[in-house]
Amino acid sequence: MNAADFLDVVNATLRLSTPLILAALAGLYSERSGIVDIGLEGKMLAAAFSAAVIAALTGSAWLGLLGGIAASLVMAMIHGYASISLRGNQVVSGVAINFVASGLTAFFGQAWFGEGGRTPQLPMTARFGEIDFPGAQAVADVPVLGLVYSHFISGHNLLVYFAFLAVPATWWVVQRTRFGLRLRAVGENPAAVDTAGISVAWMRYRALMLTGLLCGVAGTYLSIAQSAAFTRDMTAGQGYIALAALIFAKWKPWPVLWTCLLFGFLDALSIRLQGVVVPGIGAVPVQAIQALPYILTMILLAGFIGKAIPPRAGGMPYVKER
Amino acid sequence: MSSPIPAGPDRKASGDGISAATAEKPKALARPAPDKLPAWADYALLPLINVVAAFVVSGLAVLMVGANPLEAVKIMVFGALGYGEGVGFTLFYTTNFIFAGLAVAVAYHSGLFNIGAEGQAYVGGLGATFVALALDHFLPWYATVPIALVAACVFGAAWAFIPAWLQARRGSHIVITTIMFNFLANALMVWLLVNYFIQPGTMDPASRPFTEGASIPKLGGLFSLFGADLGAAPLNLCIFLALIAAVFVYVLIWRTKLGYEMRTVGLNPTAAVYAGISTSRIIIITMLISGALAGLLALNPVIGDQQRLQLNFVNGAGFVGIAVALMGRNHPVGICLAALLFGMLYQGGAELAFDMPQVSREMILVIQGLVILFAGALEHMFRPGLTRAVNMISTPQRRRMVEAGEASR
Amino acid sequence: AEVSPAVIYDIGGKHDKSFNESAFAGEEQFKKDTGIGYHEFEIQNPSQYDQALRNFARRGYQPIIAIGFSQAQALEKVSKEFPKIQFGIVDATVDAPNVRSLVFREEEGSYLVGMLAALKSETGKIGFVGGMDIPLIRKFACGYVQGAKAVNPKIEIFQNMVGTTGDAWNDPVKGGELAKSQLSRGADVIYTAAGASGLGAMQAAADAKKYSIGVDSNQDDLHPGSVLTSMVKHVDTAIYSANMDMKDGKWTGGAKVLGLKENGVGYTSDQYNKDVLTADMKSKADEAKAKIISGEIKVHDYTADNSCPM
Amino acid sequence: MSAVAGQGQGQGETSPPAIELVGIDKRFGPVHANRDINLRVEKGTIHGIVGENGAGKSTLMSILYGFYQADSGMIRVAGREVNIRSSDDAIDAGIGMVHQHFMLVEPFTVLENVMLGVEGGALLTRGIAKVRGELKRLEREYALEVDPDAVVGELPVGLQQRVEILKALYRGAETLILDEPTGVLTPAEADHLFRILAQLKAQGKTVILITHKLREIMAITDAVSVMRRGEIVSTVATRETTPEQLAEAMVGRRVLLRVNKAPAHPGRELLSVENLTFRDSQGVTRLSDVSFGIRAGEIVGIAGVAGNGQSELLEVIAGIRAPSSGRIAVAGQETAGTGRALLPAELRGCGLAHVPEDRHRMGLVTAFEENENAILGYHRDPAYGGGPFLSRNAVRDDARKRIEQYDIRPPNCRLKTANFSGGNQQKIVLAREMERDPQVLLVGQPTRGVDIGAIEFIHRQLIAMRDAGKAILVVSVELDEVRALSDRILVMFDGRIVGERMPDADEQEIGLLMAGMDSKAAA
Ligand SMILES: Nc1ncnc2c1ncn2[C@@H]1O[C@H](COP(=O)(O)OP(=O)(O)OP(=O)(O)O)[C@@H](O)[C@H]1O
Ligand SMILES: Nc1ncnc2c1ncn2[C@@H]1O[C@H](COP(=O)(O)OP(=O)(O)OP(=O)(O)O)[C@@H](O)[C@H]1O
Ligand SMILES: [Mg+2]
Ligand SMILES: [Mg+2]
Repeated sequence: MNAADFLDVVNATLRLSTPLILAALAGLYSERSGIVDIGLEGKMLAAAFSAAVIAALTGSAWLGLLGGIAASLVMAMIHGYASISLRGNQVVSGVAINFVASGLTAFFGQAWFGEGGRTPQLPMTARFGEIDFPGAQAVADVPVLGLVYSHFISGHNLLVYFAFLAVPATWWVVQRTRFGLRLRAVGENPAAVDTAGISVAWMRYRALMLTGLLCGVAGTYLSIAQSAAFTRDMTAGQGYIALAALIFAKWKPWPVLWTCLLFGFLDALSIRLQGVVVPGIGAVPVQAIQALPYILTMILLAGFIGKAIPPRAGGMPYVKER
Repeated sequence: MSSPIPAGPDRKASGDGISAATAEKPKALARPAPDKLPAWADYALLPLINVVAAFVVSGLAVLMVGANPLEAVKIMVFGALGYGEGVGFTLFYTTNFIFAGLAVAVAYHSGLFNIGAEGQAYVGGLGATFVALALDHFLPWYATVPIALVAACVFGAAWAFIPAWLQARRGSHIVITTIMFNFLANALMVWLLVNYFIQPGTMDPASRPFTEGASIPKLGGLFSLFGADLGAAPLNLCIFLALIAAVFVYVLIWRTKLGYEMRTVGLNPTAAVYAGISTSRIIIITMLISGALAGLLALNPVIGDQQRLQLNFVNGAGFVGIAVALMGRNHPVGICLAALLFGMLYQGGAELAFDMPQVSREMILVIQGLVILFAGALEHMFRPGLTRAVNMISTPQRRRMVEAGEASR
Repeated sequence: AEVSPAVIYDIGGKHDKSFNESAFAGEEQFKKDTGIGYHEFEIQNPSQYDQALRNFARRGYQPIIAIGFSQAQALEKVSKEFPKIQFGIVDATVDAPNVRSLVFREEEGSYLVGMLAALKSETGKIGFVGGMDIPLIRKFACGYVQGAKAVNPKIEIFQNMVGTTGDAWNDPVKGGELAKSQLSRGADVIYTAAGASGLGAMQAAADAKKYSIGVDSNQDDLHPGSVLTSMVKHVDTAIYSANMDMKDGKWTGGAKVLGLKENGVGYTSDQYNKDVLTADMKSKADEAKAKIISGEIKVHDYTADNSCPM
Repeated sequence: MSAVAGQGQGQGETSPPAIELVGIDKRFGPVHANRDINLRVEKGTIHGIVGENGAGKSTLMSILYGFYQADSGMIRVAGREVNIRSSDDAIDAGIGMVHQHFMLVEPFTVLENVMLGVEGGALLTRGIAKVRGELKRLEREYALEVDPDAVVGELPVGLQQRVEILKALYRGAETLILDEPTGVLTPAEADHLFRILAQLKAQGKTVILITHKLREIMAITDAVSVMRRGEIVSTVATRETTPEQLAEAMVGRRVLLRVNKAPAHPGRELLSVENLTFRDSQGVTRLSDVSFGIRAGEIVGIAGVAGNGQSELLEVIAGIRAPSSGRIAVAGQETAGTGRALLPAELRGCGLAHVPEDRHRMGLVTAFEENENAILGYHRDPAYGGGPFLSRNAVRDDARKRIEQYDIRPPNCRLKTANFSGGNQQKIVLAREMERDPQVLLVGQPTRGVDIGAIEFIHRQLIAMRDAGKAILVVSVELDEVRALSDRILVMFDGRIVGERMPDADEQEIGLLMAGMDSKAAA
């Protein structure tokens, strides 16, 4: 693997792990508040669609972003209504949201644009383009630092930077703020939060809003930053990979970053190894590499590498009066 | 993450159903109020209301794209039941959904949420295919199919075993693991089909077509006796297999000691331990049965219809099973009815695409999702109102309940 | 025979900006010229192949044209069930008297665009992004390579396939990733034969201010100035003439192999790519085209022996 | 207008009551937990509330604290009507509560638990500093030592309770509610708690103390209210009443704490436990070197403060948990020791029956019909159907018989078990376990949450079994019950048996043992 390949893989890793990071952090807020969320996939998909549609109609990436976030928020609030207000089964609600999102996006896409659920190709102006930092070209040849600056730091689109900043931000919110304290508490023992005079439902709704917001950005990234249109089921299971990453990261922000980078790297690798024939071994079984994130997470779940202990109140509706 | 949590036929408990994921130790059932809905309302009226709600919402979506929902329903119903071949296809899909629904329901009674039916069916198809490819030249169908049937069950069960084992012995949440096993199943099957089954020179990754030696008789002939023409509908004997499976599940859950133990584990794992029931044993057995039922599903499309192993032949049926089970309240009868409804949706929806191009087949996915939403997650939305309404009608019934309460005084 | 055409698109959907869309264009053209409407259906899952064919056949439509090799097996069955109905299939051969098989010499068209790519390339590196890894697509790749090498024997050609399943036709993100990786390795012209996934690849090339080559339909208008040309596969004309033959009672079954000679394949040059496709590039390509037609240049067909000489 | 009401109140009296509840009413579905409650709690006093399990004490206090909403009624604090919709309102009104089941976030530190809800600003840093200071002060004032940085989940219950009290005080509570605070405490810890309460009273704060234990009421309260079946049946000044009067008011008629029973005639040893040790999954030793035996025709009672290993003892003997070491024999057959410890199912085969401490968690599947619960654990019995099958008729006929014999109400074997009252649920369990005429019967909390009528019935049943020559092990947190039932009393403390006494032994002495101090050492 020569230098060019290396740069290429590193950048691909950054590109591919961005949506995972955003989605996994989204899941972090929800699950830390005690709401299990396997609907990340659906929320991302809805966001990707609505972002692409609105960007196509208005020609503005920013309006697209808003549209994406809005769609995702709606989904998040449905999940909230079902699992917080109505104390429904959170997994079932998540599953439902994934189906509805996958169905509605394809349905409306087909009906409105008649391209097999695909939205119109977006011009550069209606997308989040890559940003070249000042002097990136100049220092490009300066060994190491300049190289890193010009090839890795510079030259990504806004949402990538957002994702990577969201990690420390989330850590800070969860660990250092009142909201974070209450978030952690409500995920561990809602009754304690309630008797402390804090509304459990409102806390959880707010957590889900953040989930909606981040999933919205993640979806938007897929359709109008990473690519230039929405295509049917374009999340292709990334919502689930993000969920896996969240578990693998034991519901903690920094580990989420590392895990997502790892999973993103595996993806980048599997794409590049597609059809590559390694002398001796023969064709690389790409499927194996693609399956790796799941296998790794399963091994963790099985408690062979550390134990993933989820928030204690997770998945259980908060019921005062039996 | 430890032993699974109640999520049995008493759907109140379903709130905890998933905390299998998470609960440190089993929690008591969360019950907003003693359930006072009479059975007929609980098992017939409520599901009906939920479905209607799902349809209404989807109807709005149809309106949004400038189509007439009622027109759409007309076309769907005709496409599904209007003529022989339509009926044939409807029942063909129904067969798949019965298997899937039963698979989900069986797991559900032990407090397990098996989202992996899709993958288990996929791998089940692999088992059936091995048998078919090996024997179709030598044995008649009635000899091959039973063996294929067993193979499908075994493979499906095997694919369910690992998540089951992880849940039972390692406390890994079965929802997460089964989701992942769907992806693994997909990776595995793609790899096998692309590298091993694909016919040299051909374009699509699929096994070679089976001969007559591995086929399941279609029911066209049978129906023609009653003057119905199924046309080329792939409806085959599997539908009877599905009905047998439904009876089997009923007997298993409510008429056997194993079923009793499964329900105990599902509703109160701690009580199960006290009663000398090994929860991990029950979890594994349950998932094996569930996986086997899912595996059976494969017979219908693979041997009954396409007569070869194709990519993604399950094509969502495993997930439909979730909707079917929820709507059918995890009872075989309810499941058969719900499966029929979805069979009609799938066939009718296909027809819709011929006559109403702007309403694409994804509509069904939407309806499916909404049914899961209303019948599953939002089930408490209509319940209180309905309960009030029903009790207004039948007050004596309510009084009896209160007396039950005061009785001890 | 009475003509009431029907077309069954493959899973990619009729607006895949590729061969389904080309078929759509053909039907539209026929409708415009003759005023005879047509019926269409988009396949969503495999068990619909037979269903759709029968559904149309039962309604007595003909010719019923199935787009895509995946429909071959179904058509084989159904064409026997309806011997009186005339069928057509694109990209596969089904030998039945009442089926017209329309197959194309993609290698010839690819050869030409391969040349153009090589002529355009400054880095001496070009790329190919295929959709599903199947002989048909290797056929594209092989022709492309032959053409490129003919211009510049030392040229380096990166080849990637998006995937091994049907999804590979519909994954622009992955298509884009592959293109990006080829670009970052120095390629400056990328030829895609990947259905909707190709869109991602062409997008990547456009974003990188490099060149791409479209496929099947004329995709020059996607990114004017970035799309060098398109290797068109005239499914539209093939379908158009099939309908016409039916209308004029000149319908014949059997296989029709459409190459440069039959104007079944070719490359585009129009107002969108006039700035990037220079006259001398065109003249070189047309020269080769003539030689191919005359048989002076033999372009190897991958599917003939499932191997590529280069 | 509430202000006006307040003044109206204020005039005349020296100072308005700290708390005044007017016409509070609360239902949980069919349960009428509180019926038209009227209660005055004077400022600067300790006000006791006694009542049986299920009388409605916790519910009433939870309403005052805004955890539940009353269906009707009014609350006045310091004479002013307040509308308490949530715990938040209660806290603002200066009310603090220590719940029967602690409301703590176990993975959090003491600090975090205390500041939860009163962080003082959107950022934690400033709040943390403030809380530290406050905790120091409170520690000095009330002798409430506890390490602010300790993780609550790792603290002993006694300290966890302190954290709860600190939470309330930190929120500036003027009125402090404690719901059965001593249930989990050793007498020593309880004494410390009472000193703290006295201190609070001295500071002019008001305390509401909920308990079943008349001794505690007499010891430190100024006034006491008695609840029965959701109603307040009387409120009196403590010095003007006697335990007997209170007990009578509580249960509505004279209690006979002594169950009249003939002297035991112990036969051969049916249950023997030797050097039993049990370590839990965390490796904590729950039982260390426990040895005792029970002979046919005797009842042995285990006295001890909850959480000293009684539960584990029952579960290990019953085969629910495997012992780490030691030997157990039932009716002469070894069930744990050299070989694999037998499992619950096998133990039933050996003639061991077990009435678990917590019927909701373990003894019953509340979502089952009554008849299904009537066979729980015995469902494999061929009597209920051949081979793999389960015969509904067999099961239901059987259930109806039990309902008959044990007077379970309502007499409907198809009714969902959750809809039976606690007492009747307990009868369902007892019926199931006693009917199979076991050699050894383990009984945990035989009458927890059970009304007086049922208590007598259950006690009589147990005695009858004893006289029928069975060996019975009774575990109860109610010392009185243990003394009433047992022929011998073993006192457990910290996982070991610290002494054996006769039921007529001096109560103080047993209490000391329960607190882990040897009577001589104490003397
Ligand atoms: N968790 C619950 N779910 C449903 N109903 C309940 C629940 N708890 C209590 N009930 C209803 O309340 C009634 C009274 O139950 P409860 O346990 O309070 O009885 P009780 O007042 O304690 O009488 P007992 O002294 O017999 O226990 C029961 O008959 C039951 O119908
Ligand atoms: N959240 C609830 N849902 C339904 N019923 C309840 C609930 N809480 C209490 N009850 C019922 O209300 C009645 C009063 O319960 P409460 O806890 O107030 O009694 P208590 O006096 O505190 O008993 P204990 O001494 O055991 O604490 C009981 O019958 C109980 O079953
Ligand atoms: Mg209480
Ligand atoms: Mg009670």
